[in-house]
Amino acid sequence: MAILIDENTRVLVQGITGNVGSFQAQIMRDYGTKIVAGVTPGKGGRKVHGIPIYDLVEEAVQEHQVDAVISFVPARFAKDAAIEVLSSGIRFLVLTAEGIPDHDVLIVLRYAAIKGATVLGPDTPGLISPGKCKLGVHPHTMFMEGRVGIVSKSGSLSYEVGRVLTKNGIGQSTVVGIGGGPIWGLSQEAVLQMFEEDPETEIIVLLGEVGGKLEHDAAAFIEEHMNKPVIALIVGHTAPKGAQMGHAGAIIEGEEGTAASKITSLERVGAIIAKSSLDIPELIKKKGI
Amino acid sequence: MAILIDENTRVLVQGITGNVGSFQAQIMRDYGTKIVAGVTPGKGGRKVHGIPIYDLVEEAVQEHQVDAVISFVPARFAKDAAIEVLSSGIRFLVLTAEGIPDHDVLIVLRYAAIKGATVLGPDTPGLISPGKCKLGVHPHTMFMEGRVGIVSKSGSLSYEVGRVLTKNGIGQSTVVGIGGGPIWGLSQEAVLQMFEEDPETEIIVLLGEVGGKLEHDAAAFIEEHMNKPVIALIVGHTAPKGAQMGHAGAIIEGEEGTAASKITSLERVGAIIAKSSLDIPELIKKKGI
Amino acid sequence: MRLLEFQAIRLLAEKGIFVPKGVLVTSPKDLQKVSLPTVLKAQVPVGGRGKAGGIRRVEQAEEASSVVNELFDSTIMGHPVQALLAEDPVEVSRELYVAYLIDKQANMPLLMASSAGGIDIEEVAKKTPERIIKKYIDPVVGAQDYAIRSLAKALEIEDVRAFVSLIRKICTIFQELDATLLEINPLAITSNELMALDAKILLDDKAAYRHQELFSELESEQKYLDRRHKSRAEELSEKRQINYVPLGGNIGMIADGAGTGMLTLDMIHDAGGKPANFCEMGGMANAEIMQRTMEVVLADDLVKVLIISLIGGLTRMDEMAEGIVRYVKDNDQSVPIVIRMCGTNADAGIPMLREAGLDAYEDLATAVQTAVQQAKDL
Amino acid sequence: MRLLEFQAIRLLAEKGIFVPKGVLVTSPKDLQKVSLPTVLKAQVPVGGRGKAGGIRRVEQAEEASSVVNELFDSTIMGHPVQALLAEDPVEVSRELYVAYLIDKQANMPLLMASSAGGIDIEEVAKKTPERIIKKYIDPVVGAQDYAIRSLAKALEIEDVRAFVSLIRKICTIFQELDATLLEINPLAITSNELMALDAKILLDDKAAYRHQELFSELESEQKYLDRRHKSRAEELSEKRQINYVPLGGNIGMIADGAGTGMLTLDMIHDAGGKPANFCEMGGMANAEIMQRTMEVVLADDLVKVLIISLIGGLTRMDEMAEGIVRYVKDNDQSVPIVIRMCGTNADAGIPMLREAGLDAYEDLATAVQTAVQQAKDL
Repeated sequence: MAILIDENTRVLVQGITGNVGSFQAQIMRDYGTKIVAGVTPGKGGRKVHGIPIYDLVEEAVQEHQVDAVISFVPARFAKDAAIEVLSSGIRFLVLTAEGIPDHDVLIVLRYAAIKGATVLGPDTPGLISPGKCKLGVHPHTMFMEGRVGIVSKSGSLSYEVGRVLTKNGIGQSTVVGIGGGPIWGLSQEAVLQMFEEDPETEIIVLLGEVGGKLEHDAAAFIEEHMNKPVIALIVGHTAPKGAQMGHAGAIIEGEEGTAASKITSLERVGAIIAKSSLDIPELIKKKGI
Repeated sequence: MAILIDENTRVLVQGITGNVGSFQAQIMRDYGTKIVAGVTPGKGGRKVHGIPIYDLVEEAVQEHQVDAVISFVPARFAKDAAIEVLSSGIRFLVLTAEGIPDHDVLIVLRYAAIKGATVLGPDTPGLISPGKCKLGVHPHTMFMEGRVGIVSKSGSLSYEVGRVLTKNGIGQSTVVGIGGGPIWGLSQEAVLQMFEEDPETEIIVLLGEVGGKLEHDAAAFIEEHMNKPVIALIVGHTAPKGAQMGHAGAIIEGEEGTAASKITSLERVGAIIAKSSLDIPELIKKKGI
Repeated sequence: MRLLEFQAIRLLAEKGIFVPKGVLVTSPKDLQKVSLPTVLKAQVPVGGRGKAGGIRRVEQAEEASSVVNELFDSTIMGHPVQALLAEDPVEVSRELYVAYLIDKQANMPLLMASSAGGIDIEEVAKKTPERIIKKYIDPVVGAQDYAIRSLAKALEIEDVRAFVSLIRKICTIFQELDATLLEINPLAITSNELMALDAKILLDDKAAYRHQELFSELESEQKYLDRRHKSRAEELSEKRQINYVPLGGNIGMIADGAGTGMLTLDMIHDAGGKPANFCEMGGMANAEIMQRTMEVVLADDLVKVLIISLIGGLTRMDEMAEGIVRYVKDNDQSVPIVIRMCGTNADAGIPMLREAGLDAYEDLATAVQTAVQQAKDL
Repeated sequence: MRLLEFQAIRLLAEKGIFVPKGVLVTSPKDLQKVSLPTVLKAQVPVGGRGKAGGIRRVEQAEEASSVVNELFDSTIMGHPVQALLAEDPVEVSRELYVAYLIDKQANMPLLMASSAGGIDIEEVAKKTPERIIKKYIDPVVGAQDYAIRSLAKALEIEDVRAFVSLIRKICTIFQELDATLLEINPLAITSNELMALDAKILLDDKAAYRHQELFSELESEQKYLDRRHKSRAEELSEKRQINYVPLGGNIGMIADGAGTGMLTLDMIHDAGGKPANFCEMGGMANAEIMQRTMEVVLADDLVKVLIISLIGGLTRMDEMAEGIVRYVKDNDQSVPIVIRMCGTNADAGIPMLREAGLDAYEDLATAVQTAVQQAKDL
């Protein structure tokens, strides 16, 4: 199987009747994801794209086995909805919402730890295991089944790189967006570890941005725990120092946050540095994959 | 070994410089309990009865291996102190304080569950494994080493019964007071289970009071899980209905709380009913122990 | 502390929960402030007052006046009526039951509700427990809206938003005031809102120090309205916050633990004696508490013999002996005292008693038999 | 939102934390209200102002007046000084550092303190990190006193009670106001109390909806005092809450993701072009946001070419195309627009663009090269 999800993962979509939830649920279902149920308070008993809707997660899990939830619940209600999922005993939650207050995210992540559950996000596009399961909002035509694992802080950058790889006939095992906000659940290191252990993944592409010290931590992790080759692309080398370029994560914090310093760290531990998304297919091919 | 503690248990006394803490620490130490450290904020660096005192639990656990804590911290500060213990990774906490607000107890117990720790009490005399270890305030001359396990909601009643047994030459494996207040941590059922599994315990004495439905739960547990004989004494059969006789636990709640109804439940599942503490030695001897 | 209805209702109203318009009536002349028709509700701290005639609807002034006088002359389940809450009648379309409490089995806060609210809720709980909906709340995250929505659905509530807002308020009060029970029954659905028609609130006395102002205000209101006859011993025990339950017999009893206290009562009873009271000092008793407790128990003129049943764990027998001796020295009293003393520091305590001319038994049964015999002999 | 010092200090004072007596000076005539000697502190939202001359102690009226004028004429790290906080000087025996923040590595609230408080704290953190004491706080139980006492001990604080009380207040503010950072530096130990001499507070904009009144009050104060020169594009972006960073070049850029936005900038740069700005719409963009974002970016007169870099995941290309087409129809503009479009519903979006006479590239590199070439040709 790929990491985290596969063709057997049974999915509940939380917030399935909103514009985004309904639209994305249909795309995921059409892609082959096993969506067994949806939840929207007050809409229980109806169906969306043939998927049964419940008012409450507890009702859905009484009727269906649920392995994972993808939540399209808006930021203001996301904490309540996330705790509903975690309390019901479901062990994997993808939180797509952008703009959840940090204090709410803290509680959700801590509660997930207490409940032994994994939270991907918030502010994540989710993840896709091409050809098997899509638990996210990726433009899936840009991806194909294969042996490259991608982990990215930025959703859009992972699409771009997926697209370039697919154009060049290089498929992906799983593509994971860890989330664009200042705090998030499943860590980059945890994903790297899963790729290291996944027999279907042969090489990993790590995508980062200026700001934070995420990639320094990744470098330390790679040095200690990774045998598979890692190709890294850090965007934003032309960003002026101190400017906030979108994500709060992309604030340049001292020297550590610059693209150059991140690249140096990663190079030191043997990661292969891509200058642009366009270089990546060639770098992968050089590794004989 | 006995249940929960034995001669190797390394103990920290929290609140060791107060009147009660200091007095009881000395008695425990003289009894043979391995007290490795004490904690009282602001008194760090001194010694009590030769026991080193620290300001903080984190300091004590840096210097000593600690298996269990007995807390003599007053009710108002008990929650803070309990969370300090649980946060430090210690897995067994005896909370002697009476009068901790219920909301505080709730949080302490829930946090203990999160941390995988066991809390005995609050409002408990603690426990004693005669001849091995005393982690409590029992008048220990009333107890002797042997093979009877005692579990009691009331501290004083367990002393009384221990005394009667010891006078009759019948020793005890471990004597546990689960706590006199309305809510408490380690349950009667959990203690019964430990006695059932303890090779040093041959027979169990269950001591209860009017009020609550604790003994009904115990009866259900005995029926399903216990093979060893259980002798039960329920005091308060002369208590008038509705009168609060001390512990909040001893309020007669409908028919379930009466001594008669509890006795009926326990008799039904094969427990041997003692009419008074004085009957217990004879009942034990009848079982050939 | 159990709040009187008007106190509970006032507390809910202060937090923005809808309640009927009402006036507290503590004497017939307060009727001037009451608009008619009205519902007169006796303010007694017991359940079931409706069935006992404690709730009366009146339409006219004359009727109101006679009903008020009648109620003030009555006693409901042992409580003389000292105050009435006069509320405007409310058109009710449904009566619900909601409560938030600490569940002592699960050690968790519990949100509970039923669509079968009203005076028969206890019957409902007994006969059709499935009609009581329960939601345990994890105290480290508190009551989340989804749990409340789940209740709303089970109760078939239309205005879910109003219900969620109400229950959130209840949860906040519960948390902020250290309540152990907060019950609204009935919670009425009227034409346009959810309204609390009766409420029961228990506050945790152990947390009184965190809410001193509120507790003392509520307490002084209750004392003002409580005109039950109390014995001198009862009044003294309240003043000194000593756990004292009068039982009507002639053998006074003081214990240093609830368990041995009850065992002592059982033994007195089985030996043919009549306990005058139950009185337990708690594990933290010292000489002063011992002395003051004796003052309480011996304030009861019916007491012919006093048995003091001590088996110290936390309590130190030297301190207990000191308290007993002090009482005996300070008071010129003639009631014989039978003391059972053993446990922590009994070696020091017993000689102190002997020196003061008092005797002590190590064995409880012997002490009880002695006390019962003495009571019979007198 | 980053609070200005006087706002942060006022907030602390409201919650009972001691602060120096102070007056806000927004014009030289406010000096009348100031008692001398005083410390004049420039209210600019940046650290290190002390070293940049933004904090001045003055003794006499004449000196005060000239320093105030001097400060109002100055710019500190890019911020023209519009307001001064005039505070009574305080006798300080020790300067501490304390902060409560969300630690993004551990996903936990972090209580942090140092006995080496004052203007050199960043140096301390870099050179002697062991002098910064850290305590992670479990958010499900909050900051307990023992953790605070542990800090107090490490800082060798004598009045532990006062310190615990202060830190508790900080924790409460942090929690209640959705702060992500609350820092007091220095926290002064004076002869008889702990006093906050400077404070930095960051509030979470994502939680503004929970504190609307406070946020709008703080914001309007800041706007009133902020007289930096802003371009039309910047002003428009603030009004419309669009993430816009001017970069000074001539190729305008709009992206639907931060990652591809930065990649696009990098590519423009590598191809020899000069980005005019960074602008990212976020994952929830729709047609209207697209249109309004174009209005912002094209308000910059320096922009000669606009590149729109779209790779929809959550964003739908049909909606993006609609927004672009609407903008083009509504505005009589001559700046050439290069569009990169692929991803969700691009099959629907691209024909919409073509119909409006606009072209779209599927490949990002080609789009960038085209834009850079067009900018060079103009």
